[in-house]
Amino acid sequence: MTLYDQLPALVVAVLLFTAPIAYMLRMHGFPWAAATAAVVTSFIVACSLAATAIGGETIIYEMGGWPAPYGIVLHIDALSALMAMLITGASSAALIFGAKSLADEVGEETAPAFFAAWLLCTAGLVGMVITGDAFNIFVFMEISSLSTYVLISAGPDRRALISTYRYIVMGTVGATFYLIGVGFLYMVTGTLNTADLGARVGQVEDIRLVLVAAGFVSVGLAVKAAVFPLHSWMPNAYTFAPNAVTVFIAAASTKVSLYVLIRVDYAIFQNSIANHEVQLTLFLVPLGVMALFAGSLLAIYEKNLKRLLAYSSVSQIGYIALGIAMTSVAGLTGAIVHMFNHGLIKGGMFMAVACLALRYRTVNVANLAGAGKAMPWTMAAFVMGGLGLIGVPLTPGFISKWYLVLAALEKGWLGALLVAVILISSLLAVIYVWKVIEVAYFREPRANAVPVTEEAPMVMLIPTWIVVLTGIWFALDTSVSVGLASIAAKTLLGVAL
Amino acid sequence: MMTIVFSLFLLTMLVIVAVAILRTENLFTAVMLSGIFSLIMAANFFVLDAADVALTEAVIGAGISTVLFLGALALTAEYDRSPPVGTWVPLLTSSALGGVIIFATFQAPRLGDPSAIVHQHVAPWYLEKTPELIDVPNVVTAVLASFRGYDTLGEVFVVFTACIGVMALLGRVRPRRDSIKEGEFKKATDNLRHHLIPRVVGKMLVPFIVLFGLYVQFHGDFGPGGGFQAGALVAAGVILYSLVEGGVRGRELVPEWFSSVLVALGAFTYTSVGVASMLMGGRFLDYSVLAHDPVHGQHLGILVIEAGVGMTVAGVMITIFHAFSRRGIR
Amino acid sequence: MEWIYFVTCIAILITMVLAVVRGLAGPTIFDRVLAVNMFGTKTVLFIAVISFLTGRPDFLDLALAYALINFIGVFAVLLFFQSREVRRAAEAEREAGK
Amino acid sequence: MHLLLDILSAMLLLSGAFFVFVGGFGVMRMPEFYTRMHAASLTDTGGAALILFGLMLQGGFTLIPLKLAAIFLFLFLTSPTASYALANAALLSGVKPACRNETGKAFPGEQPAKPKPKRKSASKAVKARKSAPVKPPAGKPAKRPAKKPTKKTARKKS
Repeated sequence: MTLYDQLPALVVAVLLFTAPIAYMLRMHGFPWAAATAAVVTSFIVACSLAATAIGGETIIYEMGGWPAPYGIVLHIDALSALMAMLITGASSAALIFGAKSLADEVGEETAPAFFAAWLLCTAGLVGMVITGDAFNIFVFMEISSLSTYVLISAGPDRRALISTYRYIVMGTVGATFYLIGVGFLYMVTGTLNTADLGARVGQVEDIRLVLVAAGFVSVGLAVKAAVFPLHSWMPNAYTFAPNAVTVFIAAASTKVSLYVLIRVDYAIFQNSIANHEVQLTLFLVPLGVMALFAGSLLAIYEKNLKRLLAYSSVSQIGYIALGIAMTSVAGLTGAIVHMFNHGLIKGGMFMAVACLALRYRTVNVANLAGAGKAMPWTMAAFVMGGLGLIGVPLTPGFISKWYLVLAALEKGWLGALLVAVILISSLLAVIYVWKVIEVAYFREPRANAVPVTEEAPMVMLIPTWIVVLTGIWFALDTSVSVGLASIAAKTLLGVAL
Repeated sequence: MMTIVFSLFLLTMLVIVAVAILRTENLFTAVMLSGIFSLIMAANFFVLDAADVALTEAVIGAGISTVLFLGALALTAEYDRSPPVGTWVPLLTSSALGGVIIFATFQAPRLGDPSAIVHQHVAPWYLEKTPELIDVPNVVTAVLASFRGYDTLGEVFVVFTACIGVMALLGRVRPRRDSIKEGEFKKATDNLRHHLIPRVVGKMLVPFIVLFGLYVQFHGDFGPGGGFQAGALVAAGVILYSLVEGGVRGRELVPEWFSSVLVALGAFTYTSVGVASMLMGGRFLDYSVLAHDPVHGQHLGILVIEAGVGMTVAGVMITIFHAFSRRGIR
Repeated sequence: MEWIYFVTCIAILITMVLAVVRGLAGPTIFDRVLAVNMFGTKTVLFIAVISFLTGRPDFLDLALAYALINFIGVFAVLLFFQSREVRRAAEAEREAGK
Repeated sequence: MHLLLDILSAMLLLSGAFFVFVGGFGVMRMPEFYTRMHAASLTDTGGAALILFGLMLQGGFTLIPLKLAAIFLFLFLTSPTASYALANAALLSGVKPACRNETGKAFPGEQPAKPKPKRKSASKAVKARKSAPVKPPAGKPAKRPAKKPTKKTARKKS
């Protein structure tokens, strides 16, 4: 076996191998360095996997050497490669970016545990996207959720604990629902391998159990993905987590649940349940539309910048849900590209917020007056991200919304309505982004406020701008993101490449 | 038939106890009832022939979790103060969910029906191939440790993560300051040394528990058991010692740094086996390449990873217990 | 022999029910602890008998594990109340001192 | 010989089952905590011993009787110890054995054994609590005063 053959396992194995080491060796600065090295290695491996997958190839790696329905296989196609790239990329960017701020917020004593949890979180998320086994998804979902709780509760504010508690409750409910669904599927098919499930579910005569399973799995994943009425755990979790953690989980964590939703609904249920498109549309379109409006409106009235961005994530997840619900190549491509692009945009914006928080010691919008002058580069990065959220051309947000609109137009009058909804919510995004810009650029700082004159340090600014520029690059050259996404969409829908 | 009668009997009790746990406001009562709950559950697993699960449930559910619950209870109030309002929506939701599940299971195959699909697809393969490929009598061990070894690796890391999480929570809040001088307080509340009978009997049984744990660890290929159960048993021995002799002496026996390193070391051992099999030219976690003979390699791999699992589980239980007992309450 | 095992099993199960009733009814928390402890012993016996009934005596390992583990919880209960009483006494002394 | 063994073990099993059941019945029907514990702890050991001996006769010359003997030994050690610990915990937190004299009037049970000097404060607490019962947290109507010694309940039942 050459190294090339081992790449799929390496993505996760590197992280899982390093996590205990980072936990055990309590030297100064070592946990961070080990974590960064492992995550960056994993990112490089994921990129090379993506390079293979862009040719439309699916890699199957048999764990332990046991063949598919008996053992566990890794299943890497365009979609998983794209997601693996996003997760490991976001994780490395956040780690490098957060080198200093994490050292401040976490402290020497808890650093080994924290960075081990970080590695485990990355490993859990990557493990979920590359595996080809429905139960294995649950195992790695547990790893990622538990470690996310640790990461969030490391926040300096005591309220981090309460928001972690909320997240634990909701996350456990979501994961349990998923497990119940998988249990039912196992009961009617006798297999856990996703490909095998997709084939065997179609042969089940009485589909009552399959329907219930589909319901449980979809609702459970919707909770984990913070689709609108089930989003209540998210804003506080984002707000009180350490800043670098927010960057990471905002960019990667909810997207993975959406990924699993796509994977399960399209690869398992699509071929086997009659009218599954209709059910999916009925389930996700109302939720998506509600999410678009509610998320934007809540963001408009929000005063805390981190929570504002969290509500904006709620609305952006609405776009993805809409794209998934359309069951067309364009819609699915739009959804997948938006998962990727939104990860980039939100990651960059939260990085900018972390820079602001470093200097202003607060993330209340009202206190950021004058930030445009004091921290021009940071605010410029924030504005670039904001434009991306709105969907202005030449930003990554435009690409994905373009595909969503294209997909909606295929759907007749309902589609026209959806286009209108997308446009209105973009306008709402203008409002909440403008709210921040107005304060930062056009309002004089209060007299009694401590004046901020210094720009964020270079170690934070440079990663921020790298992420922002990567976003712009993906807006100009869409061959990687859209290329992978359209291959993924075609594969999932069974259309010839 | 008999299985169904016993199972129904036990499950009815289970439901009654579960409802009682929900209804009680006294947390101590809830802890005790959940002890009964796990005992019923374990007996039921046993009736259904799932001996490995029953052993786990017995050791962890009935033995250790009561101790840990009491440790947590010592840190909080004894009464549940959740507001009585707003119980309707959750009640309706969960009844609806229960209804849906029951509705769905009308179509499920009957209990123990050999023609059920579950028993037709992968299970026969496991039963048929295990003697030839892995050659251990306990097929459950073969499936857990080798065929689905990647899942078990994941579960070990779940345990590791949970340990980090618990330590993050318990290590965070400062121990409550008490007016009594630290030493005197510790002496009076930390141990059962002045109770002669528990002291003698407890200390007498510690070696037997640890010995039995080792037996379960290395006998897992042949009978019910394996790393998870063995780790929990060894931890139970240490916990018993700490209860009798006091947390201070317990931490002298197994220092905190040691138990927390043990958790990581177990997970590390498991992953190392995977990496070693990669380096020796196989897939990740493919134990066949570890020795010249594939079956022998499987034996070796299973032995090592079970040891890793045992280390992690024992470490995590002891770490959590120490974290509770150090909080100045015990 | 079969039916004797069966009768014994039923007797143990009924005793389990009685223990559960005591556990639910209380009235003191110690009654509940008593119920748990008794239930544990009955589980040991139940497993021992049923492993003969189903002809799988190798499962006696489980009963052995139960017999070894079951009483640890009661020790924890004793320690719990002991430390609580000591703390209360200390608080009472402190209040009396004021 | 075989038949004889069968009969013997059947007798042992059935009498064990009877003991166990009687113990359960006692736990169910006895008036207060210490009497219940008495019923439970006696039959836990006695009934268990009978049943395990009955099974042992059926095991033949294998490892099984040895395992059963080990179970018996451990139960024999742990069960009374657990009872001791439990009774001690109950006594410590102020549950008194309810006794009565000929007039039917209850009188308080004996004081706990002379405390060692080490545990002075603990026994003081017991005395203190007798005079000033601990209230459950405010705002919580103690529907089931599970925490409090229940002399009253016990008296009513008997």
